[in-house]
Amino acid sequence: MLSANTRSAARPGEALLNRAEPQQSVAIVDSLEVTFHRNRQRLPALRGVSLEVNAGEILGLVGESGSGKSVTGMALLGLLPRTAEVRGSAVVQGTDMVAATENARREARRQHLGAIFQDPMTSLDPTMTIGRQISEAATSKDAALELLRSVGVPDPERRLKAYPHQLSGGLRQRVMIAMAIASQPSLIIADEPTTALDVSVQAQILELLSELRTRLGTSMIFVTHDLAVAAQIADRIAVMYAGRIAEIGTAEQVFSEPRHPYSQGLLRSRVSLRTDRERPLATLSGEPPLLHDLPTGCPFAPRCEHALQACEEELPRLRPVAASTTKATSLTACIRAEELDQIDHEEAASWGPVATELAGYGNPRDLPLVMDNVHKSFTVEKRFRHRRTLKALRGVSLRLERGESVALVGESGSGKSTLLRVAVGLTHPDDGEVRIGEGEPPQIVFQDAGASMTPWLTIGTLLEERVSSASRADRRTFAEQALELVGLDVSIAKAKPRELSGGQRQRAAIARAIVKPPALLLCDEPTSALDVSLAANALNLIGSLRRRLGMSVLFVTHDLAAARLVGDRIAVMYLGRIVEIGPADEVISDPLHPYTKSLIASMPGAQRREAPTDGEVPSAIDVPAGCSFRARCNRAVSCCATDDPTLVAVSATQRSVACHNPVSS
Amino acid sequence: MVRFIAGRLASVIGVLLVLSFVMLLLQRYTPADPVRAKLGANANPELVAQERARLGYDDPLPLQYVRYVSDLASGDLQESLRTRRPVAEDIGDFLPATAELGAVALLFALFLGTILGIASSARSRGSGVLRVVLVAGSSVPVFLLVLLSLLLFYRQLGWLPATGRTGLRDAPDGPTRFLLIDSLIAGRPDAFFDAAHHLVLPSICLAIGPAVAIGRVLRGGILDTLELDYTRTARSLGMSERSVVLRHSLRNAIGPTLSIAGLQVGLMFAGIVVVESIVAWPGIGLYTVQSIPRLDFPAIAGVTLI
Amino acid sequence: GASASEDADAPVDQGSPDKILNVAFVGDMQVPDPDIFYEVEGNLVVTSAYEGLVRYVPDSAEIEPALAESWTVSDDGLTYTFALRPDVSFPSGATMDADTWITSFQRRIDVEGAPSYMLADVVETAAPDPLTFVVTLGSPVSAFLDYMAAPYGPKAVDPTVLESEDGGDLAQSYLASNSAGTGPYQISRFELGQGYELTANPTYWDGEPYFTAIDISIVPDVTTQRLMLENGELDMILHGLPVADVESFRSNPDFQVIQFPVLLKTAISANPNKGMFEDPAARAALQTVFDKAALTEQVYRDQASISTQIYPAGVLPAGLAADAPEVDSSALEALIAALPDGERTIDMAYSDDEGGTLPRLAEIVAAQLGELGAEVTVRPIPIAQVFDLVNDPLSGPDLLLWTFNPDAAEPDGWIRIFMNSEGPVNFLQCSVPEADALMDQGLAAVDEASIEQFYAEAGSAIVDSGCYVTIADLQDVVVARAGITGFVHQLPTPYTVRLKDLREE
Amino acid sequence: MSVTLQEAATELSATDSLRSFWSRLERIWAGARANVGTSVIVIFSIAALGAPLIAPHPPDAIVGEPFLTPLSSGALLGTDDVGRDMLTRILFGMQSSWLSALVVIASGVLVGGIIGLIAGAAGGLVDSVLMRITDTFLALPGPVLAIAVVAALGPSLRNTLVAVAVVWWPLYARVVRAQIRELAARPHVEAAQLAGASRLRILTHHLLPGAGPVAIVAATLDVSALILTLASLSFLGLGAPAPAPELGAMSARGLPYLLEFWWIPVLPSVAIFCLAVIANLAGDAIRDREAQR
Ligand SMILES: Nc1ncnc2c1ncn2[C@@H]1O[C@H](COP(=O)(O)OP(=O)(O)OP(=O)(O)O)[C@@H](O)[C@H]1O
Ligand SMILES: Nc1ncnc2c1ncn2[C@@H]1O[C@H](COP(=O)(O)OP(=O)(O)OP(=O)(O)O)[C@@H](O)[C@H]1O
Ligand SMILES: [Mg+2]
Ligand SMILES: [Mg+2]
Repeated sequence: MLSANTRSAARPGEALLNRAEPQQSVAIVDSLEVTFHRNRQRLPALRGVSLEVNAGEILGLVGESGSGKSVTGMALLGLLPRTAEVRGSAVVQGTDMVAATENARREARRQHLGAIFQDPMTSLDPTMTIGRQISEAATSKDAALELLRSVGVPDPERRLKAYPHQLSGGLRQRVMIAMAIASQPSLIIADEPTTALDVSVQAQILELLSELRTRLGTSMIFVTHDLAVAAQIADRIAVMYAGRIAEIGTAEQVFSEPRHPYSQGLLRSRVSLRTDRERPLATLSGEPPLLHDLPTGCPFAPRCEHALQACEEELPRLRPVAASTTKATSLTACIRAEELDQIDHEEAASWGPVATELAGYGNPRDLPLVMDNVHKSFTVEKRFRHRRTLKALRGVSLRLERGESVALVGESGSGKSTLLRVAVGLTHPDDGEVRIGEGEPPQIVFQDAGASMTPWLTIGTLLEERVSSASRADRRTFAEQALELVGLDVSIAKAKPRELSGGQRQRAAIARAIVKPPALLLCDEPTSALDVSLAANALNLIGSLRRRLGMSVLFVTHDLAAARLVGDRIAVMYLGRIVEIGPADEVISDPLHPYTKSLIASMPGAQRREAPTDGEVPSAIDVPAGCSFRARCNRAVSCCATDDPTLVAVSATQRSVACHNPVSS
Repeated sequence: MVRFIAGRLASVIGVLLVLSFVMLLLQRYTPADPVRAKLGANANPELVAQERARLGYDDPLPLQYVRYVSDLASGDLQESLRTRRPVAEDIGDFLPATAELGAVALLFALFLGTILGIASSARSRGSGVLRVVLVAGSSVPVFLLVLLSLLLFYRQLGWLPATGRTGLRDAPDGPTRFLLIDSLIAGRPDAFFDAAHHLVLPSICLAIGPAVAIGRVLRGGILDTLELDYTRTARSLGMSERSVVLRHSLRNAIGPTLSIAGLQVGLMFAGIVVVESIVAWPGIGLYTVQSIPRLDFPAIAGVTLI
Repeated sequence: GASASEDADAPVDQGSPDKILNVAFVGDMQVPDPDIFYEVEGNLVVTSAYEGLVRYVPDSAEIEPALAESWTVSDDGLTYTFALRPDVSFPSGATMDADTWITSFQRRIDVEGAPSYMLADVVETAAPDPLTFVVTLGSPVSAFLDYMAAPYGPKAVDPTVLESEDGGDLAQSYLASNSAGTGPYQISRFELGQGYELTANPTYWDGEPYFTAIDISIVPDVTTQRLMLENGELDMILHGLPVADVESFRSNPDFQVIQFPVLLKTAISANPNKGMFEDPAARAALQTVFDKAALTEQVYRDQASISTQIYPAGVLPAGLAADAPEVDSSALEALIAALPDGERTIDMAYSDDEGGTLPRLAEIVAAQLGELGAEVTVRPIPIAQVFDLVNDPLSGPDLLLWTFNPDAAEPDGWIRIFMNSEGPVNFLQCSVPEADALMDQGLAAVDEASIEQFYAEAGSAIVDSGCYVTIADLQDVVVARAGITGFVHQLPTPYTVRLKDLREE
Repeated sequence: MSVTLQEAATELSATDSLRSFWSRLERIWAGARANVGTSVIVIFSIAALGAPLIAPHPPDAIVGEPFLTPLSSGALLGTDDVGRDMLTRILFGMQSSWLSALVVIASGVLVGGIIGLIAGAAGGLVDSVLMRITDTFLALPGPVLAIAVVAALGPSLRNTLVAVAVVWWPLYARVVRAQIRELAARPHVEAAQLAGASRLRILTHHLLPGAGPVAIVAATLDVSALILTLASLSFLGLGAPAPAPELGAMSARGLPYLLEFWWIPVLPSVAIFCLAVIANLAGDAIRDREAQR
């Protein structure tokens, strides 16, 4: 069992459970129902949600996409679109944000509420300076400066005059937070405030939020789809499913001993640094129900392995269920919550060996990919000033063995996608060499499967395009085979991308890549846009396909846990460089590069031995001389400032590292 | 910056070169005799031949072109066949009136369009009526619109003057040749109000079409931005819907709107020509209209190049 | 003030004795330089600012004294002696004398403007004494005195101004926006596109004009002009009002409609070089097709008279050079019926200058021909292209509908330019050698009777060619505010009344 | 026996294909109905084409006295200054105005679309050269060029349309290019490239269809602007010459009659008004529908 409670900040009362003392609560949501209408269909987004937020408490709201987390948040802010049909109440400090007049709600927002949203770039007006935007919340310039200082924005005077695009993602999110706390609100709605951020920045922001909570005593509803993140910051967690609360309890209890089969499934399909690499991930089968076509009974029943006849007949109510080990009581909406402990979970069979009959090879002795000292720069035009070069790749060398899977990790902007694009020839390197094995050219599975498919063409057309030289009938067979391989129904060939669910879309994208299996499959964060359960499915699918078809895989991700799971080896990138590469488990358990080490430390739910790294990835335009990580490194030595370390093999291991002062185990 | 300007300049010069060539071709292959039109029916053939030679109409085309372009380079647009004055000078005389009318019309268009855009995106009261009035107004041929407005506001109500830029004989003819500005410079409020009074009808008639286009783009832009995250941020800070629209949506929707407005300036010209000839506005449109039947090519070419 | 402007913003100085007459042009006039100006719109300005040696008696082809008190012509028709009026001076103070005329004639020749053709045969000018001006021609020109009386004829131009404003271009730039004549008015403001202002010449030899100033604005749209007239912003409209609008003013007691005969003729030319009317029989048949009376009534109501002569009415005595056939459309109908399919097309064009009536007339004519079985298409030709037709009649239309005016109230200026084989505006190139010879004889003739005789015969020869169907003689129609009187009009000056004679009750 | 079987089979397939034909028709109809804007335009185009069938007289025929007021017997909307039936001429005028607008817009969309597509897809030098050219044309004051062209070539509806078409396409080139650029930046183009699609196929299958909707929206919203521009040009004597029943020209030529015989200029303008409003509404409807997607 992981311990979620590793924060140094004390919780304001261990006794806080699912029910707060009435006088202490800052917000009470009661039987909230929200229905949208689209295309003459009713979409019940919330179906009777009740919860309370106590003073000074952080309530985590967890669930898959579409489960109603944001709608709950927006209802509390009183910002649901006018077209929404709302019943029930959402009272914040005495104002019912459902029924009150527009003016009253606005007043409540101004005085009692703050909000932080997912994407700090789009959440700030691009045409206004930070100063002007903050002044909409703060009373004076001094107050604005003070606010910026309190959220840890360095050099606030200068930042006041900056425009949002001139700030890094982390700083922008800090500005958002400053605006949210400007009025000293009693409740902050934070809707996935760290989802768009890199792990290290995410860790910093989480730190800041809990620090602010202790400092200001503000309550917070923290929306996230990552159970681990919620467990790390929240006091209590509510798990939502299809517009209802499936389970609500203390963070520790929900994270370590969930009672609802859905919470359990979520937890199990979550990839962590300890997940068993030898076998497929446990997954939740199926996908969340469509809102316009909800089952009458328990919405989770169709996906639930424990479902009974009764589950399908009646909506289960939230009821207290005691947890066996933590002795905590949670409210769970499952009629079989107590029995579930007794049921054993079958472990999946371990992966088979990688196929030896290698796919897509012209010459069986070819290596699928060899990159040697590849450089790639982009010129970015700065208006009215001289052009500047952005060094996206700064001398990358990488070899993939046949059938091997390498995971490429790194924070945003480190050059991962560029590396992939150079590898398949979509971009030409400025310098260095790229060699690809003969035969079927490599294919990429993109991050956003929807965007990678031409919206107005059918899946069938897109698949058949891969084999355009074949006869019509053959093309069809190829396409159908591919669909079967990824576990999709053949009828999907007639659908257009937007008619598919997210999971189906990602499968179709994978099917497109393997209509003719290439020797090398490149995956650019194929799971980062997917929900936990779908991501697990996709990881399993890629894992099994590459083994069955004998493909080599270069798997790009910013999630170390996924990297460890997929990659035989892990390569860590920083500012256009591979700074460390080695066998997956070794890199994770025994990182050599300080950057790798800090990445691991930043992982949510990690047992943190040291604080996450300060600062953010510097701009690839002005790469500092010497080691590019130097400024953030706590092991920097004098030669780091002048000598740029190169990737050197560590003797007697399969590992290489680019560091003057590597972490010694 | 220098590069940018140089590039723009190069493209403008390219445009002028191509355009002047096209103009010359048109002029050359027109089945018409502008010299005869200029000299009149009774002019004897020698005189016509002489005049043709003087104007260089008999020279080979490339030579004419080179001459035209070199004249152009020195700011010379040849002489109008009709007014017998240098076209550049004519344009200098006529352009300010048009520019003033166009500028005021554009301001009206922006103003009306902005109101329309904001009102119809915020669905505020009266926006429907405004929209119907403007869309209806913009769907009537502009010549009829002007005449009907004249019938109403000039003949029936007597509120607005019918023709010209000013009713004053001693209107200031100051440095900018924009009556509104000149009368302010000259400290003549009476002249200012008189000029404004004369501007109202033609400029509003001109503005309606562009206003609807602007309003439509602006509405789209505002509706788009209202869906955006930063307007949600503003609302979450307790801003009223109106200040959200005014402070955030409008700012961000205004960019594409202005570029539409820019395009409208080009489209407005046909309207300007029509309106000027109806309300006798002494501008470039009137000048053009008069040049057409006489095939005064230097004049038409000059206007086109401007 | 005479201006009844209701424009509240325009301060009308009630106390001053200014009497301002407001009129409008539909477009800018050409330059008001008397030696260049050669258009219809603008006659009002030039004939008010400048005067010639002689002028026409109102509504007549008779010539009466102007700056010359009297004149004599030598028997050989080569020498003209003008006795000048002694009391005439220019606004600059310079007096008008024979030297004035020598410089004025010379200037006209040197400027080489369109109207310089009138002096093409002058070989010598002389001033035996200050009040005697002698012109000697190389060969007799029977129309010469008419040239002197014509609106575009030579005018007295102030020699002192010509000298001080010479500017190397014979003062052309100066006279492009100023005047230097002896007329009752001077140009005091000339702004293209905006308007012109004439102010009374206080030293005018024939008494001060009643109106102290004439304000001419440029209002291209006649409907706008009409609104302005109704609102009192204009005192009169000199041309361009639709026929029906004139009729409605006629019944309005606040306004008056005055009509004058004028040398302005509407006719159809048939193209003898191509198409259906290459056949003389078809041309002859065409001449009898139209019921001119009905056409005139339909298009012009009573604002025109039926054309009965090939010349504009008033140039020759009635009955001469007659063009008044019996109406009979059967001949053309039969001819058309006999034509093979595909050759019954008629391409009819009209000169697109006047706007108002020609398109309508064209459409009616086209409809009538259509009823005879022809397939008629109608198109306008811009005026500049009409002038180009001469160069290539084969590309021209089968029928051309036009309205034009001669420069003077004499026959030669009409028949020679429009109908001579060499005529610069013989649009469809109809050549009648017999008529050419007759008009040459007419120009060279000296006595009144034989001149008339030659031109009458030339005209008849033209009529016989069948190339022309004259339709109507238009009238000048002036709509003015009731109360204005003293309308005086000369035959060859359309759209113009004598400003000096206007008064107000 | 076998013969009858075969017959049955053919019959079956015949009804089958009939059924599929019907279902296809139904689908087309449903699509058109959903697509209010497009269907209005289609209906109008059909009505315009059908003018000769609906109109009571030939367009140039003189049917009675000139200047008959509307609601006179024999001339529902009165007669014009020559005595032709106003109703007939307005119907024919709608035809010519509507079709003119469609022709100019179609040619504009075609030319602009191709140029925008090439520029947007090619990028780089080709793009900047093509866009310079486009901007050049865009910078031309359209009406003035029309004036110059028509002044040179003579007034005829065709010349006017040519002149207007010359300056009308750049807008679409811009719109299409912008859209193509946006699409080209989407991963789906690279995905298609990797999937082995040829350049041409990428152009025609993966880029072009995406630019269709914006071009169509722009085009429908332009119909009214175009009809009004043509009317303005007619006022300046640059439109269809005299007898041609073209709404703008009829209204402009009848303008001097405004005060005496109002219906001669006003009724054609009312028709223009209707066309413009319909085109506007259709454009708005299509745009809103596109926006909803
Ligand atoms: N304005 C709206 N109109 C129609 N449907 C809406 C609207 N807003 C939300 N929904 C629907 O309500 C459901 C719940 O949406 P919500 O945004 O709360 O999901 P979420 O849990 O926040 O998911 P995510 O993780 O994707 O943000 C979704 O199915 C969504 O499509
Ligand atoms: N076409 C381009 N033009 C200019 N800059 C580019 C281009 N493509 C990538 N870059 C820049 O190169 C750097 C590396 O980009 P890349 O997309 O490879 O990063 P990444 O590691 O994939 O990041 P992410 O996790 O955000 O996808 C970034 O700073 C990016 O802005
Ligand atoms: Mg959400
Ligand atoms: Mg990337």
